[in-house]
Amino acid sequence: MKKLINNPEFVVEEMLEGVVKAHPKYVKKLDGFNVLVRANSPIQGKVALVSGGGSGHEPSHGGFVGKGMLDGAVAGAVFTSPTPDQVFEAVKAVNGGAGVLLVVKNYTGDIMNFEMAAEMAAMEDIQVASVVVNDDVAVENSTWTTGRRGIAGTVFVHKIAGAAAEKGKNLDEVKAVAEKVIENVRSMGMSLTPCTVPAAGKPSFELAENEMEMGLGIHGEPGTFKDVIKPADEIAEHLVEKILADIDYSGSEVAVMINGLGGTPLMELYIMNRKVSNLLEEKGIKVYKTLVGNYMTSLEMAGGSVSILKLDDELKELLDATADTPAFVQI
Amino acid sequence: MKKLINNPEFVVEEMLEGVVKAHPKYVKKLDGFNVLVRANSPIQGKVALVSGGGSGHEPSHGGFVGKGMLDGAVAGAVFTSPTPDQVFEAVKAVNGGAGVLLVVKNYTGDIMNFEMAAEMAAMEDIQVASVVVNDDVAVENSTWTTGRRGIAGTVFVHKIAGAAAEKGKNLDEVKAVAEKVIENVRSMGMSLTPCTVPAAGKPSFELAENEMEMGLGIHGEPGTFKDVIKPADEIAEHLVEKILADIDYSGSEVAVMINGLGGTPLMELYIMNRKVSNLLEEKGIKVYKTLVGNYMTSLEMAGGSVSILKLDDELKELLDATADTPAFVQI
Amino acid sequence: MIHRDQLLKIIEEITMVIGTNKQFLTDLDQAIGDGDHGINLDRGFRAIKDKVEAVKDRDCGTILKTVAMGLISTVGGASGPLYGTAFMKAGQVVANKMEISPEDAVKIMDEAIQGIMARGKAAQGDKTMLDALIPAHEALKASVESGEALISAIAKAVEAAEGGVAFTKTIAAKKGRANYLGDRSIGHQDPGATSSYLMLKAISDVLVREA
Amino acid sequence: MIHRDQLLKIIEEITMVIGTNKQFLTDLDQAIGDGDHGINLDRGFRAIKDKVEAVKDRDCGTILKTVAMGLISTVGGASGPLYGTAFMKAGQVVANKMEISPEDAVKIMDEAIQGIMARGKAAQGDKTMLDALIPAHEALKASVESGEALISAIAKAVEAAEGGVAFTKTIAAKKGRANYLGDRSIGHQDPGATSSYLMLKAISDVLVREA
Ligand SMILES: Nc1ncnc2c1ncn2[C@@H]1O[C@H](COP(=O)(O)OP(=O)(O)O)[C@@H](O)[C@H]1O
Ligand SMILES: Nc1ncnc2c1ncn2[C@@H]1O[C@H](COP(=O)(O)OP(=O)(O)O)[C@@H](O)[C@H]1O
Ligand SMILES: [Mg+2]
Ligand SMILES: [Mg+2]
Ligand SMILES: [Mg+2]
Ligand SMILES: [Mg+2]
Repeated sequence: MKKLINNPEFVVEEMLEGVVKAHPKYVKKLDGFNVLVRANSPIQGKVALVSGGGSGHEPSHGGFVGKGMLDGAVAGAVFTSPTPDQVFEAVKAVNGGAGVLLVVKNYTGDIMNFEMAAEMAAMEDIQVASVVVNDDVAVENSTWTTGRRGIAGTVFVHKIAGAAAEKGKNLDEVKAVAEKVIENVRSMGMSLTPCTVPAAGKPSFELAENEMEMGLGIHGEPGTFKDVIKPADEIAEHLVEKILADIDYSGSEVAVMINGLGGTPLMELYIMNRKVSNLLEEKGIKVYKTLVGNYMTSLEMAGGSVSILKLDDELKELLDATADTPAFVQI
Repeated sequence: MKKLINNPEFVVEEMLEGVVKAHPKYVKKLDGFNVLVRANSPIQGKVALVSGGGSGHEPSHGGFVGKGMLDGAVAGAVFTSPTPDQVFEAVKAVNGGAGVLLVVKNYTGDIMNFEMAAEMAAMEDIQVASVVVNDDVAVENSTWTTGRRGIAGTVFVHKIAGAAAEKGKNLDEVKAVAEKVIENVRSMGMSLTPCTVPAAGKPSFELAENEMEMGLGIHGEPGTFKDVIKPADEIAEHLVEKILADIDYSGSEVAVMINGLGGTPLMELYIMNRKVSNLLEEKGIKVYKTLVGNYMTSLEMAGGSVSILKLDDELKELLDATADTPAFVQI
Repeated sequence: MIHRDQLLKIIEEITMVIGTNKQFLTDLDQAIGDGDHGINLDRGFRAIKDKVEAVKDRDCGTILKTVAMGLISTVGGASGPLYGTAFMKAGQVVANKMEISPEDAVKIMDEAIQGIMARGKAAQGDKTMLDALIPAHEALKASVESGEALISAIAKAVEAAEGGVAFTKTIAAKKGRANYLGDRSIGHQDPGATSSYLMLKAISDVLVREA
Repeated sequence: MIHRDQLLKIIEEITMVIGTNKQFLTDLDQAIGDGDHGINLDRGFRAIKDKVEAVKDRDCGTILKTVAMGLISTVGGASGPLYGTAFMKAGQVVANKMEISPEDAVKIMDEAIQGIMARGKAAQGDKTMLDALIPAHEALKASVESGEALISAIAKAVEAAEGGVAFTKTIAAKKGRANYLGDRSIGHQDPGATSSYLMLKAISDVLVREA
């Protein structure tokens, strides 16, 4: 395991210290908890957004705490949902009286821990609502199973619901817009290499020199199938096809995110974007905005995901709104 | 070689296409040249900044083309200085009559190719000035040798000189401020893994599972020495010590950049920042601003560099100025 | 009867067994999940040590609730709320009691399973800890109802749990992270079922040793 | 005398030799540089083919300047401007000439070396292409001045260049990327000196073959 770390047991705490040292104007850490909140939290009268999950997905979620996006981010152990008390502390710290929206990614652990935190908040009469992001089309959706995972598309929820909250919308309205994003965003990812959870000390799976995993999530778990490595264009084609098969984007305007999993250079993400963009153009889908970069990572895994969000006027306006956070700034 | 690419021969062209598809509001590509310029180039009456170098350092330099930073970026083959004609085209395309500043990193190839381009521009009566960034303290400075390399500190030159140009300063003034940054910025890097130039197809050097390279540049070349991997805190200490030994930062305010080389997750960069920040605090050096992320990379290399820039009031103001580029936005 | 002091020993034994199997459980989770199950539970059980120590003179219910709260606030992931809920329900069954009768033991497992199902919305056959716990509960219940001694009833439960673990190898996951693998999860035993088995085994071992 | 048509064959031969040694030169550059020297030169020489074809009926000066411009606009890195400058200077020496005399050959190498030194600010002993070219030039000059035939004079130059390449193994680089390695560059031969040797060897091979 080659990592720039000290003790694997303290990576999350030390990382959060480093974040606060780097961005004191944006975030502060709650004493005794692995929770980052806006430096000026709580903001009276504004709906607050709290997200989080296991660590190892940086800049998600702490990097998106700031104006126009999140109010709080809860950092669990690497790839492990945070505990309910941590989420509850975040809720208390950001609640400005207008209620708190929990943005949860669809993982059994995240769901249960955030649910328990919501129960705790309800007992203290804090108004809490939740949305569950499930954008990953690699996993079939079914009521009998866990259903689709939440992956990089979550960042669009942060951006757009965050903008709605910043505009003064109430909790129901913010929740409704978050749900609109969730309904309209789909993603799929792939990887060229595994990653190593610091405390585990060894890679999460094995891949031969000519193999890749298709349809994998962001927790180092294997994907839905192994394949021989294909050229970037073929990979992009496969990902886009799977996404377009899931909802009908034809004739619409979309936002695209080419998300790196942490170990893949921007050069490759842009090569992917070239093809994704061409494919959408061919199909008459208009790309309104594109994000390329490491937004929701999986430690040092090489690979990426494509997310496509179908836009309407409301979503476009909120997507374009100003944001000012450590990892995403928009004028 | 595991990469999300198509043909190794076309990685630069395909990447640039992907950049333009993603950021049409920021940049356009010059037809037939691997040059990105601002979408609204040339800007009449404004000093223009052109930088560039080999590709593989993304987001450097194309990612920094935009308001408050660069006007043009020239992309050579991977890790290979661009040719003079490419640089010359960039100069012609961005020249708005107030002259062009070339921001060159101190590599024999970059120096010579940019110099030849400047000679071409002079023949067409375009006012051109150059600055050479040489921030890497790993390499000893001497008139008998190539001297220190230019690495991540270059991004501070783009930011600050770019802000000066945006404010309407003339070519001499912009050059002077760029030189002030160069005089006051020092960097040093290290890596945990080599990287693979697509056309070469195999890693640039070999490292055992417990080894790291210290004092290396951004072109996949080995560093000044190999060492066994140390904890992040010790590595940070070594880098900071080497930097502080080079110029006297005591009592001053500084900007810090913890730069990732492409394959290292943000988590680790923040763990590095925690220690760097603590060390500077102990030494009475005040951190005014911190940047953490992949600014000047070396393909998928794991590792990072630390840059420290000594600030005065002028540099602080310019560092804080608004910037709006694909890879760096500041409100 | 399991006396309060035996309960404390059982908790210690579980802590030790989870520690020894940390890597094993993590490896199982790497194969079909995210490779943290052993790390998660080990972190949790190490964290409850001092908390349990502080209530060691209290009743079984208090002790079990302390374990529950400790797990909930340190384990995280899916297993944290689930085992936390299980211990919480167990504590409610024996609130204010200084010992646990065979009937209590059956009730504890029943309530724990109900709690896990309510929280996690999984059923038997979904390739989760329930596939170890439900057969174990059935065996325990049958043995206790037919008048067997607790020590042998629990041994039967352990055996049933072991069978449940083996069964998880034969099926694809419908819940938890392993579900994302589809049929690729077949052939691998479920980490949570395995940890449940190990906990039951720890209980049995303490009872045998103390007998 | 090297006739224009022989010059064209020499350029073809150099292109071929660089192509064959692309990996070798790149490997040398990986050891102490950035691993692109062979890739750079190969890209450059492949790119000049059509351009040279277009001026194949013109004088030696025009042909060499065409090579120069082609290399300058496709090679990049350090070697692009340096070899570009060298060919440019060579072209100036034989402007409007249809053949290259032994004296011209000496002058060409002299001017090329001056050009490289002016552009790159390096000296002999800095572990660069100059360490192959300067001894080669000296050998060539001595042979030509003592009246030797060009073919054997060039063979001597090749030998001297080979010695220069070997010499680069013994020293630390003062210029180019290899400089950054400090003493770690000792023991490795310089890629640029090697490509210079290969080009001289290609000239010699064509002359021998055509003799
Ligand atoms: N909905 C569920 N109901 C019951 N048990 C579950 C459920 N989801 C997951 N599990 C159990 O949790 C185990 C995984 O725990 P752990 O690895 O600690 O959490 P995570 O899956 O969040 O990483 C699985 O092996 C499975 O036995
Ligand atoms: N200043 C210089 N003068 C002469 N030759 C040089 C100089 N700098 C580098 N070289 C030569 O260039 C070679 C490297 O060329 P190449 O790898 O193509 O360029 P780069 O170093 O930019 O990657 C070196 O091996 C050396 O022989
Ligand atoms: Mg987990
Ligand atoms: Mg190079
Ligand atoms: Mg797990
Ligand atoms: Mg080179």
